[in-house]
Amino acid sequence: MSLEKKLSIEGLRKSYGSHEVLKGIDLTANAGEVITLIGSSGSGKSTLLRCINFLEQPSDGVFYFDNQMIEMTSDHEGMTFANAKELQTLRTKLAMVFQHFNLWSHMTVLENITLAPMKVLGQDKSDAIKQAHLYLKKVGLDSDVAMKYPAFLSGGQQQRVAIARALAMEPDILLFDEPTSALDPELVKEVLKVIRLLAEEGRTMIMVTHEMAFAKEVSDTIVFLADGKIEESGSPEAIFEHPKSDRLKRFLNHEF
Amino acid sequence: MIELLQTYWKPFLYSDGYNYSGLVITLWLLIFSVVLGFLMSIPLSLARNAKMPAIRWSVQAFTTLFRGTPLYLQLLICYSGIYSLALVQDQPLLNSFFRDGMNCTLLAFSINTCAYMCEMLAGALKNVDAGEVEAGKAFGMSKFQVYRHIIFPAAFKQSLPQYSNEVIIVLHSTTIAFTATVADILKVARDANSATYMTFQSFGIAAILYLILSFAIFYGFKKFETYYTAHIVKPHTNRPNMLGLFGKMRKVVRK
Amino acid sequence: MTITIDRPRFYKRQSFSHQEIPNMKKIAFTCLALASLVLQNSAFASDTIRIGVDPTYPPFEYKQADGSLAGFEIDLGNAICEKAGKKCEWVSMSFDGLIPSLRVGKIDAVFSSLGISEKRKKVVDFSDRTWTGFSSMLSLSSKNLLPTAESLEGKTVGVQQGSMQEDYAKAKLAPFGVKVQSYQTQDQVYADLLNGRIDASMQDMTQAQVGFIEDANHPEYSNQKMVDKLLPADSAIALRKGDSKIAKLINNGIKAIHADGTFAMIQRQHFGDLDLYSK
Amino acid sequence: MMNSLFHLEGYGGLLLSGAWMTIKLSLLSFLCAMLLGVVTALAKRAKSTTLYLIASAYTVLIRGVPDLVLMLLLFYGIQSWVGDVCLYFGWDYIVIDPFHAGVITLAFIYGAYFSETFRGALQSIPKGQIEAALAYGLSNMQSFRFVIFPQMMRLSIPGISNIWQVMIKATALVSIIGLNDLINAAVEAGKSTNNVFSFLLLAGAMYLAYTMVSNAVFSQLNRYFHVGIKESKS
Repeated sequence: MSLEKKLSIEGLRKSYGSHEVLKGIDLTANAGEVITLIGSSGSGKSTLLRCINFLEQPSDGVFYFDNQMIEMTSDHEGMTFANAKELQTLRTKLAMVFQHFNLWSHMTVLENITLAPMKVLGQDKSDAIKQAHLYLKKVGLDSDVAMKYPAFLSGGQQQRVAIARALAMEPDILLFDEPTSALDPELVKEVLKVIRLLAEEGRTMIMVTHEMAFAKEVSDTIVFLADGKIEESGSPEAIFEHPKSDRLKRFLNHEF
Repeated sequence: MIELLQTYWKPFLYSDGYNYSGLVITLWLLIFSVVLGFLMSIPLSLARNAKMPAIRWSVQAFTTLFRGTPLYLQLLICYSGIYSLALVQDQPLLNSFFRDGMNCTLLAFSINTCAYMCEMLAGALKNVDAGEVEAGKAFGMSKFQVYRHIIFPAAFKQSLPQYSNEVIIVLHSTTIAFTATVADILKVARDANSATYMTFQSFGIAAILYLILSFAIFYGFKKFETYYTAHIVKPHTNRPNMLGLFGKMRKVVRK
Repeated sequence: MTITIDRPRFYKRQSFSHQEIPNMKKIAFTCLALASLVLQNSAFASDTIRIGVDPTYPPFEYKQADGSLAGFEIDLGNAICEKAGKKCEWVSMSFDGLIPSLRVGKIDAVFSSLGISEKRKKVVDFSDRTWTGFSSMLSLSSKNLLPTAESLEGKTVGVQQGSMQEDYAKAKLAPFGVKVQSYQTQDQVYADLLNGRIDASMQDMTQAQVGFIEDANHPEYSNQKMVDKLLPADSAIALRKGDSKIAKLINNGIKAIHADGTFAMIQRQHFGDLDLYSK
Repeated sequence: MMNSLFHLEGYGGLLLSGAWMTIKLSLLSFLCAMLLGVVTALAKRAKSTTLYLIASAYTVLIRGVPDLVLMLLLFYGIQSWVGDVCLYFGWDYIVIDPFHAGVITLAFIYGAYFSETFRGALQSIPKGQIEAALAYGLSNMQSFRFVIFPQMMRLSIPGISNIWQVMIKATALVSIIGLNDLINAAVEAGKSTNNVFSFLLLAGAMYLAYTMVSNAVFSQLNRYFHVGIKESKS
């Protein structure tokens, strides 16, 4: 595994009014690394993930992408990119998979997958369609799903379409925001299978999940957040077998 | 009845011998006001949901005003009221515009349906799932692209049933155009009535024509809807639903 | 707000139960009771004569500020009813609705400056003549228009919907390139004549002279007489075909008001020295 | 112009009586339409196919043909039908004056809309509720009165308020068939004082006040009928 730094964040802070959710986070994602954020609800892990692609505007922090520092300014809601175009470019490299899938319900599966590559990346229509079918196959869906509308698919299928949609952007980093927590238990497996496959391919991923066993199995690094701070981080073995802090111990006891 | 049809089928359909009349005029009124109202409703619906209260409220005041008063009154103001002002008559451009009854009618109808469509569309825009918008942003789309590809298409598809309903209502509203000397279907029926005193037959023919038109619009939209697929829950409106029953009738026929 | 009706869908029809139907009877009964409540004010006509009128034709018939009707024909009608021992009940409606309403029985008579035209004679009966006056064309004197097709070519002429002037204009002027615009009321014709939407209007000559030029003070308009077979000068009260009972009452009433000078008195009140009856 | 807007030049009384006519007309036809709507909604759910077909044909006709055309047809129609009936039974002639003709016409038209609202509401009352009522020994009438009707009303309130708003505005059309409502009064006053514009605006303001006040009443009513109901959050 190479140690090329893809993304790194220093001193990330985020507050809503007087309430500080993230209190100075440092995080680095190397190429091919799978990072999993764990922690009890309210610990700020989803916020952290959403700050990474600026769906939430952080209050403070320094961002590097491909070792390049990103220039920032501030507005009334927090920090934002000095150059709005640059933000869009960054976002195309960080593809997000949401907890509630967020598929565009008025579009067919195929349109969902091809829209962003065509409109944002300027891909050719026929190429985009070819790609879409490829990725659908990859996430284990038949191509007859392509013409269906999201509402007619099961939750597991929808989430796999959402993953295909993310893959179609050919992103540098995949962000997963609790991808299985809106699913019925029997559908969780099919989605995890796909994510595992992607991890094995050596893709860079940052993931928030409650599936501890799964996290342990696929992650390179586990980051435990508590109260808006990184309490402990390290390899799965270090975190799950030899937890140091009391909070992590308590958390793990509770989870298993 | 037969002789009435023989004398009046032409005026009822397209021409009274000198000018367009009847069905053609009704359709023109309908299409023009629906299209113009729709186009105007797009920016207004955005303003209706704007962050700045002043903008939001002024659009709301506009829609409340036009949805809270009868269209007939609005037409009267447009045709009789405005043109009675010296200010309007002295201004050549306004004068030539308001002089024509057709212009006044089109203006009143367009603005009226625009107010309703604006509320419909604004409601639908608000109803677009925040997550879907977020997904658009997360994939690097610009604000314009998010509106163009996600928010507006979703809102339009969602309000399609309401649009077909609205079009039928506008069709029904066109019947008051004759009060501004526009020769629509009902005006021809009135002419036929005052010329022949066959009251029932005259208005009956008009009723049948409107019935056919309503059905045609309904089935047209139905076809379009199945093609364009509509789903999800409908947002709010302030107009009666004209559609429910056409569907019911079909069911009876199928039985 | 939303209407809770769903879009058409195929649902299974179900009723609550068989015994539901008696409820319907009760409800229907309530409805009937309410309907009779609605109808209670509707008179059982016997001691009144219902006369239809379009009160937009001063000084023959018009509405006063308090909403009551006034005018030459209103006074005449009341006098005629009185002589017949009945009460007049005036029902105002749009001009083109008068004859249809008479025919279906909403009213018993029409007294609204109705000329005795051949067309009308086919569908209604007329009483004896009530007054006589020509039709005319009103237009701005400065425009120098004549009531002929040549002079009016390319111009717009306003008439009241259902009037004989409308029939005339449509038959004799429209074929020669005159645009004929019909209005619901005579008021609207004048309103558009004044604001210039139309170039000329056609109506009863006396009405135009007294109601428009003199009373409404528009001396800048010229009032030109029109004579045509389609524009009969005699006016009368229209009656339902074959309704001889009311015809007799009204004709007797007309005779009576002429005999005892009531007609002359009312005429003087409204028109001064003008004579609308003697030919 | 401002001056004449407030000083009604003696036409205030006419305007008020016109407004009163509009209010009377809308209220009375609203009540009649609602009754007709309940009957039609029940007819649509009745087992009898004839009843169902009649009710459906009625609603389709109303929705396909514009209000004004129906008004004109009914305005002349009702009287001649009533005349025929009277003639048949040898009764004295019953006369329907324009006001009551207007009420009947509006009720007839909007009854169809009400029937759809009520039908939808009836459909969404859980069947179990009716079964429970019958199981506890309530008669059919009682279960309608105490269980079905209140729920039907609650579920229909948005629809009813919607139709009411439309009806207020539809009363304006009655002025076209010759009733002296608010619009006719405003036109009359405007014409006589040479101030059409101001009087029409005034009429508009009165309509607006009417619709807004009734809006407020309906939202109160909605609150009243929703006692004990948890609103689902959207």
